[in-house]
Amino acid sequence: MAPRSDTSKRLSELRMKHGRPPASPLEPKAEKAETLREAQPRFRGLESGHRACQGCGEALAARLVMESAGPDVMVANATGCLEVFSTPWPQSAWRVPWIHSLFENSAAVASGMEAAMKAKGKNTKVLSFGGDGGTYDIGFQALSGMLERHHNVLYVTYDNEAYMNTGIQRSSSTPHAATTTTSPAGKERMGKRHLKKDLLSIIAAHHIPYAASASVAYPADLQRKVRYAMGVEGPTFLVIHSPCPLGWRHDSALTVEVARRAVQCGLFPLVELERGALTNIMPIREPRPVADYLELQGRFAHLFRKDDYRAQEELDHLQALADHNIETYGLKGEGLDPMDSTGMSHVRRGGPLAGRS
Amino acid sequence: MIEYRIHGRGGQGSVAAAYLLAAAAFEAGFTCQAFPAFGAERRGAPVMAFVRIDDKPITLRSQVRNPDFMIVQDDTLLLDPNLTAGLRPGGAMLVNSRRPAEDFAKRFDTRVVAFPATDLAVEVIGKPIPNTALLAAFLALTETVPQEALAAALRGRFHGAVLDKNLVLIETAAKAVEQGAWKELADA
Amino acid sequence: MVQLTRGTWAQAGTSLDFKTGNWRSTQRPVHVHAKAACHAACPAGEDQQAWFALLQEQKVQDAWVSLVHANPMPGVTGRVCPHPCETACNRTGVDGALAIHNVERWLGDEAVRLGWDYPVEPPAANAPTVAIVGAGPGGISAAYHCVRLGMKAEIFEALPEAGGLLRSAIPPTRLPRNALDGELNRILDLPGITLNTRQRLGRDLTIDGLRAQFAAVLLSPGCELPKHWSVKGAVPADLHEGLQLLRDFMDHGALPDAAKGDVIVHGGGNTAMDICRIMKRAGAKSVTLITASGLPGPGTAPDDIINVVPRELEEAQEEGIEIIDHATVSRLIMKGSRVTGVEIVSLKKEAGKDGRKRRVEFEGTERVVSVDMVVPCVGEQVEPEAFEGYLDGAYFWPDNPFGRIADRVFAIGDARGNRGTVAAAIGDGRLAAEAVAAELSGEADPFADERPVMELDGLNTAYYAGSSRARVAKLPVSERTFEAEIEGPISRSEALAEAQRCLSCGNCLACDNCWTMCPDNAVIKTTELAMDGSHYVFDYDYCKGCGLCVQECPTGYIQSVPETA
Amino acid sequence: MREALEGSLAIARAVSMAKPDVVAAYPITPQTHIVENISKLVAEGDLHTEFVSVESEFSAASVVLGAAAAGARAYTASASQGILLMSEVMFNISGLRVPLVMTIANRAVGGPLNIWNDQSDTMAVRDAGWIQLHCISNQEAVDTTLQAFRIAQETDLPVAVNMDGFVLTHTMEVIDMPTQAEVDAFLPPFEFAGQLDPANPRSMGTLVDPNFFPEVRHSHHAAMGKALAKIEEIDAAFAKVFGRESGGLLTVEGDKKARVGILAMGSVVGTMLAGYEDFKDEVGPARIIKLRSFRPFPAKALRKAVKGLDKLVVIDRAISPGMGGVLGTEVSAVLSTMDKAPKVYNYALGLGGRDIPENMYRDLLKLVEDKKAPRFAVLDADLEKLAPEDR
Repeated sequence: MAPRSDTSKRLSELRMKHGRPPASPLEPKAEKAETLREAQPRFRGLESGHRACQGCGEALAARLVMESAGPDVMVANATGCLEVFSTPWPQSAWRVPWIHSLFENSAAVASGMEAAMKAKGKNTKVLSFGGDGGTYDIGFQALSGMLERHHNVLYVTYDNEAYMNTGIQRSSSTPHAATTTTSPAGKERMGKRHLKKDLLSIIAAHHIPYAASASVAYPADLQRKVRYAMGVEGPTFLVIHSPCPLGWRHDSALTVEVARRAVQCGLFPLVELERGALTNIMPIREPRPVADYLELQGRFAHLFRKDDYRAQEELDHLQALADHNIETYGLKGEGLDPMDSTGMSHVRRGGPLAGRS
Repeated sequence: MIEYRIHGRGGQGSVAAAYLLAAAAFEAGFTCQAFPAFGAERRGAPVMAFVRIDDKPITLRSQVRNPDFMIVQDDTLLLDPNLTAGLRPGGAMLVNSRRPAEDFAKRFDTRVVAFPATDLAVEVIGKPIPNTALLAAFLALTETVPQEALAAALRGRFHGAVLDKNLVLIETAAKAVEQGAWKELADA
Repeated sequence: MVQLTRGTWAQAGTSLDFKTGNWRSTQRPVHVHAKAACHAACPAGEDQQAWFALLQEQKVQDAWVSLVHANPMPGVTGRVCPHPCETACNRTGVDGALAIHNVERWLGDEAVRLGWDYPVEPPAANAPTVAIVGAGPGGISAAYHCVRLGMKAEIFEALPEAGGLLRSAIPPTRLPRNALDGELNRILDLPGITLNTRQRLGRDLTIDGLRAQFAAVLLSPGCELPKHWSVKGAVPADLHEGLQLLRDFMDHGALPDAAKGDVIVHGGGNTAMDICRIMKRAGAKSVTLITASGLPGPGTAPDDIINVVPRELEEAQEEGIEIIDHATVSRLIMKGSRVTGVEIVSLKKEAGKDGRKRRVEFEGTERVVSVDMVVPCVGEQVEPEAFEGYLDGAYFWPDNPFGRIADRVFAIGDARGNRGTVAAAIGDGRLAAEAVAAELSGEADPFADERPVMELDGLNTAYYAGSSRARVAKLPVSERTFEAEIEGPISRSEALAEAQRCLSCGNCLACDNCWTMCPDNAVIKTTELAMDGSHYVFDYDYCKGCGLCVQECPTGYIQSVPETA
Repeated sequence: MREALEGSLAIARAVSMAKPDVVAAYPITPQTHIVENISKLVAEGDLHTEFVSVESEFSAASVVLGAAAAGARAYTASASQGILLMSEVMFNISGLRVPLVMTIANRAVGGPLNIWNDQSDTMAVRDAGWIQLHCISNQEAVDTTLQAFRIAQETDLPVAVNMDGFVLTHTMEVIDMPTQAEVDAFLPPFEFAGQLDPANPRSMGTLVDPNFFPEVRHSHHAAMGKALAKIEEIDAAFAKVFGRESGGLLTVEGDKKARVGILAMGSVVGTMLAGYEDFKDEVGPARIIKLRSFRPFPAKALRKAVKGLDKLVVIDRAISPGMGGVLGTEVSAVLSTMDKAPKVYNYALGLGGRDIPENMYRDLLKLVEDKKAPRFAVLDADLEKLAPEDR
């Protein structure tokens, strides 16, 4: 096996120490910066000109992940919106080595890439990206295998709760009662009959070093989790709640607002698990009613029909599910945690409040 | 070309015996071919393995239908009256058994040597694995391949105490049968 | 012609070739620096948001410089202004308005304490000189702004000292004299300002004379003459008008004997409030304020709230002043020419046929209380002497924001009929000086700032940490005297913490939200200030117009405008 | 050095000498011995490789794809159902032009379940865009495996080395095993110009629209065409180092002047050669064509090889139900452009591990003497075993 280069070793040590990747020697040098865009004080891992819909939560999430993870990474990307909108030949929005193979194998391709890096004595971290369809459903086996084999890969699933690339079909991540083109509401049905799969618990059962949920509504939290995961040697998993204005039927400007309410009502708890044990949560100071979250989205419009007795029943059901999350994860927290679902958003002059001393 | 068929039960090392026989032949300068009758049989089920030995390259890939010799690792297999099907006229069969060879020779109308290989194996190596003892006895009977080639084949496969015990076993086993009794058959 | 690569790999970042900016079909984000509500509400024209922004960056002196660009007397206004800025503050609707006046006062005091220089240059020797009549807050402000704009100012004051009503009508409990003098003297000491005391218009000077001698004349005489007060024709013989009573007390330290009994004060301004509290402190058995306005509360329309400094009202109530709101004195009960009682009737401002509000007394609500003294505090008007030909009734009523009432003659402050606060006088002084400066350099009047006001619903309050308003110590009621300042100071750390509460309404916080949340990487951050004063520019080559940045901008600084072809 | 070795072990050792960076392994009969033996070499420290025990063949193919894409020499092996499970990834690997090597231990495809040898698996992925080479012996399998690594990286195409399950994989025979020095002289270190590289961050696997897709497919087809020469060239280069060839694209054995030919792929060719020796006097000699490269298909070489034949028997180890033999169909198509093409008799033989005896040579030659001989048949099927309505 090739000896690890001094550079790689140094990067690795720094990474272990700081929990985030230091700038790589391969990073494009600032001296080239001739335009404002090139002079941006962040790594533009996912560049402009991609073809995501207006207000795409997944594009936002991926951009945030790349900023925190890059540049010394390579990505395996499952088939889905992210792949399609980022790489219509001959263009690519990525600034890291990136490969798309198939819908269900990004974790396995990433495993191979990571094995290659190990074999070649390189420290470039491998990321694996998939949507909820590619993760909760069709790619689940490959993901489970990757986690079990303890590959040093950060798997990120951009959870927009349906098969959006093919036109909004329900996945096992689609929330209960949401309408999709394969779970429409009608006389006999109130949207999806089944529950959203509790993927994180399944992931946690793999006993991996780190698994967490994040939301585009909380970029600082999201990026902290990415940086933490980057510093972990071994498999790590991040599920990011990424609203889809098209599929969820909300205004494209409301992507972050919708995501924020999902967290604040308890339907999408932000938690961190290490070796399967819950180690951190983002507390919710005053849980909002789920209706605040649901009312913004057309996919739940049938739950607000006054003339249908089932509407209230399903609303109550979703509220009960949120309450259950709050109870299960202890989301009310203890005392006033400034890093709660309210505090995490706070900004002050010069940037976000979170993570500042 | 000499063709062999080895009968045994899953777990008795019939395939290993075939490989050992082929390896021994190779050590002796022959070309060889050994392969199991591929199946999904589990432990205890009747199995077969085949060996071909020649002094020129072997291209033939079909199963051995008309063996010159048969080695039967378990005399209970001989309850099957069709076991010897295809055995060439004038062929011979070595049987691992405590019973006299005549019992079988009569029934199958062929030349048979019987020899309690399992007992010998238990006595020498402490395990009821008869295959190396049978091979040694078989080589002693045919003298096509020298005993030393079998020892070399064993050295390629085993080491340590297992090898040492097996070397003792084959030496003992080789003496338990009549040397060169089937030499003519093999040369024919 | 694009040539295929083996395996169709694409080069990094080539998506930049694809300009998604043409996906914007309905709206585009733009930076709109709207007026903060505090700024819009400030009669002095202060941009509180701007100086709070500097405080947020710990730039204390810069904040003061920014502040005195509009108002040279923050130490004074921080004490006496009814701070409509705080009423307007959007944070009121979140978790309480900012303690703007406390921070303003602290900045003023710090400047005096540390001797910070006003941001003015000495005027040129041949600079035009502006005559200013009256050294009250309006005149002082006008003089300061004249100098700031490169002119000289010569002030003519009838009294022996400058300060106007700040000195004569505001008790030291609200405005300690050292605070007043500290700030006032620093302004008067500025090069280019000359103060002539004991110069009374009409006696020693005339407007025409001043016009002939000076480049312009700014009239800031204040209101000296109490308005006539009677109740259905009746006037008590021993009538003491409120302002006069206050001045007398401040000069001599004594009140009429009747003030030991039950006193009714009729009116609704700060003078009324001051006299109520002084009389109570001086030993009145009871003091009751009768006011036609309402007390602050859910049922009271903003334009109906009693026009006093809110904390003064609070303090007065603490001190035991009774207040009967939405009422007026409908009849005086006289024993001879002495008042022994008053009839009070409830009233309210109601919209009439033409939509204009007028007072409606409600028949059947009359009640009689016995009193020893009635003090009317219904306001003052301009002493008409020397202003013949310029007054319009009791006041000046200029038809322009600069106070121009004649060629090179401007009226400022209380003498304008619709004024009434120190801050308004200070604002008038600035506007008049600016108009004079423009006029003298042959330019048109300055543009009025007509930017829209950023209201609470234009903000995204999810991004603001909850924090309560700074608590400022006050003298307990038992320790309140006629001299000691009642409201205490706030510390530097409290002031800076309070500054952090500013929502930065309508102006860029540099919070990075737009930069962080653009899914299209179409917000570019600049290390230098961008053209529009923010730290960000929109890259319209790639902006798809989703509106996310508009929605998530905490301050309303990013707004959607229709996309045009 | 000549050794008596089981085929699977020999392949494992050959792979090991190619120094793969990454090996993905998933068990399936009759391939399992190969990865077992590789894992033994790893466990003993004789091979330094990332040995990835995946959870399915699908992931095995994905892992080697990812590894090779990231610049690693990658290898895996499978068979039968495993190949079909991989098939989606196989198309992807070749379409992305990722060079890697896989051994297919050929086995029938169920159902019904059958674990024995035929070539249905590799035929099922005929159109996956891989180079597919067939071996008649373990010697050829070892040599072809080593050649495959070089072919892959010189063509940017994945290579499948086919060896008959059990018949070769489980057979011990005498093999001249290369030495590491010889392999190093023959096989350069892995190179993949298109690899993922942080210094030159490319995006692989883009979305290609109709404006470009036909060109992509053309280039893949053209690459296969160019690979024909590469396969021969590398076989010749191999011969220079090792002193033996593996048969280029195809070889003609038996009686080169015979008017009847037999064409086959894999170990059955050996049985036909044995049959030729034993039965040529009885039924006459045949020209025996050993086809090594199934993809790319050596049409030109084949037309040359069959020149002068009246009849050509094509033995298929797979069947395309409703059409017939896959190889036979393709051979017919290729020969159809000849002026005097031989008559093609296409027989499926040995499906699902049915033993093909030596005397099949005799039977085939006798059969095609008959003017009524069928042009296609599952020749060794005993129709008596079927209900009349199912025959």
